Amino acid sequence: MNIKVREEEQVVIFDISGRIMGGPDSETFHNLVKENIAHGKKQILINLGKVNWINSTGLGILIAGYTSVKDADGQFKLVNISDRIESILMVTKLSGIFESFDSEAEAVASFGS
Amino acid sequence: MNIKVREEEQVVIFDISGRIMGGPDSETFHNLVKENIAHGKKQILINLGKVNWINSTGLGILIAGYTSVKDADGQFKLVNISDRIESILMVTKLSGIFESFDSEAEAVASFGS
Amino acid sequence: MGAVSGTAEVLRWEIPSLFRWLGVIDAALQEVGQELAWEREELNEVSVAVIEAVSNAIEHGNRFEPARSVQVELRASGRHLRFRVSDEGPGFASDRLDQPTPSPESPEFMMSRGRGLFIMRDIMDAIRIQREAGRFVVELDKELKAPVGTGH
Amino acid sequence: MGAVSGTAEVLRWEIPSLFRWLGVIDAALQEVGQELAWEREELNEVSVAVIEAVSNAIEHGNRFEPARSVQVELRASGRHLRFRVSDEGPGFASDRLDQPTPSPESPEFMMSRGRGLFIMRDIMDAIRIQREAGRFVVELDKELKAPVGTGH
Ligand SMILES: Nc1ncnc2c1ncn2[C@@H]1O[C@H](COP(=O)(O)OP(=O)(O)O)[C@@H](O)[C@H]1O
Ligand SMILES: Nc1ncnc2c1ncn2[C@@H]1O[C@H](COP(=O)(O)OP(=O)(O)O)[C@@H](O)[C@H]1O
Repeated sequence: MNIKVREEEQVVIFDISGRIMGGPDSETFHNLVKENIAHGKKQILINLGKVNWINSTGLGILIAGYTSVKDADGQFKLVNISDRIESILMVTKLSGIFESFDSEAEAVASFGS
Repeated sequence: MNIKVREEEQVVIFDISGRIMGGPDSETFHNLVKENIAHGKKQILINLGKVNWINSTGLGILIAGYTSVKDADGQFKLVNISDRIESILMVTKLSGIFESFDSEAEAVASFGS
Repeated sequence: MGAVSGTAEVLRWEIPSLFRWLGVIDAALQEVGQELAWEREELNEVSVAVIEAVSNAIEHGNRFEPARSVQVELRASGRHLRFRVSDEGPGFASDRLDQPTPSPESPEFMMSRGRGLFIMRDIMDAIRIQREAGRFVVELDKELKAPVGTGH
Repeated sequence: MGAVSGTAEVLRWEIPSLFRWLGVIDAALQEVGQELAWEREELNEVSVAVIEAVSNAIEHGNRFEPARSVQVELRASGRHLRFRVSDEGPGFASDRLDQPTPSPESPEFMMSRGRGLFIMRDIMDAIRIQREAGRFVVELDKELKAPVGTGH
């Protein structure tokens, strides 16, 4: 897993690439989330466009991030979900938890609302 | 292996897709070549753009085609060779035999010359 | 040609116990699914379940010891698939498989770990565990809904 | 992490003896090469050689009998690769490996078959054949030129 962070109209976007499958990635991701929250940046968009796949340990990383942001009264959303990631979100019923979008523009516009 | 045949300015183009690895494909390909020669169509361009890979048995198919066309005083050329196919042509030194092009326009223009 | 009914096609893979090799299993599965013309959504689901089993074998079974192997076997007979994922670890008690999947309303739903077995069970038709020749084996069965195409 | 020097990473694949399964071996190889950060051209060459060995095992060794298996083993220790491709057939005499590769000037150069062994020999550093546990094994060694990267 690789993460690049950028900002777009008050929204912090994490561009993730590769595979999300737990291990040391977990801490890296969570630290980044916490750092942003500490700086008052609580609108976080996870761009999964370049993620091939994710296992349940990887899902756990997203869930932990979601929970931290939620607890800080922020918003944590997903964009560019491939059909493979959609599959695992559906099976786990997590698609009902994570707000997700097909395009970044749509996603960014949705924050704050 | 799948073959679609079309014509562009007197040049017969075989659009091949999938894998070229011998077996029944061999006869299909050779019959197509012979049919075209029989109809006086001896300028044949093999488009390998959608071929993932080829083994030596598949190479044999191309060689047999090349030889038939050559024997009929025609021309048999290749276009859109991926780096993987390039590898096998280099190792076998067949890159010195097959005239090949990066673009179809170039390839088509080269015939008759 | 589609799978000849009656006879199974058997494929096997073996990797060292590191997450980095999950991609090799996944790439092979995608290719098998395409070759056997599995419907895209079913391929996605089946590969999610198998990747979970292999992830568990790597982490809980072999504890990331690269010298220990994880083996995956697929038997495909027409629409019936049987995967066997094995590791060199102690395994787990079978009553773990009887626990219900937490519902979205329950407090455990947002747990960050502990989803793998539920995912496998929810996707596949049957999941069995057994010990065989010193290995711990998770066996996953799936009857594909979609008729299997020709693959060529 | 790159391969730990000294210890080998071992991966294995097994397929039924049909050309349709070559793609599974190839997909897995591409993934391994990427994971171990093999240089693109070397990955291309190595996979060409291995596909030849597997094609021969399917065709000449197992005569396309799907119930007979072709096994591929890769041991990667840093830059050193060893592939072992085995089948259930009679094999061939080792003097076949001593024949020189036809030069572009020779009349045999345009032969449509008979290139596989030459390709393997020209790409790999060493090729050996042996019988082991009832199987015919082609062993292919290759020392990668390019330093192996980190893979992540
Ligand atoms: N192959 C295995 N070997 C040993 N224990 C396992 C294996 N697979 C699963 N388990 C046990 O079952 C538990 C639940 O697994 P799972 O539902 O996949 O969630 P997680 O991997 O997040 O803990 C694991 O924590 C482990 O104790
Ligand atoms: N695995 C094998 N088992 C038995 N014979 C083999 C095997 N591999 C190669 N051979 C023999 O060596 C010959 C040359 O093989 P190769 O150079 O790959 O060319 P081709 O496959 O086109 O004949 C084959 O025709 C076959 O007789």
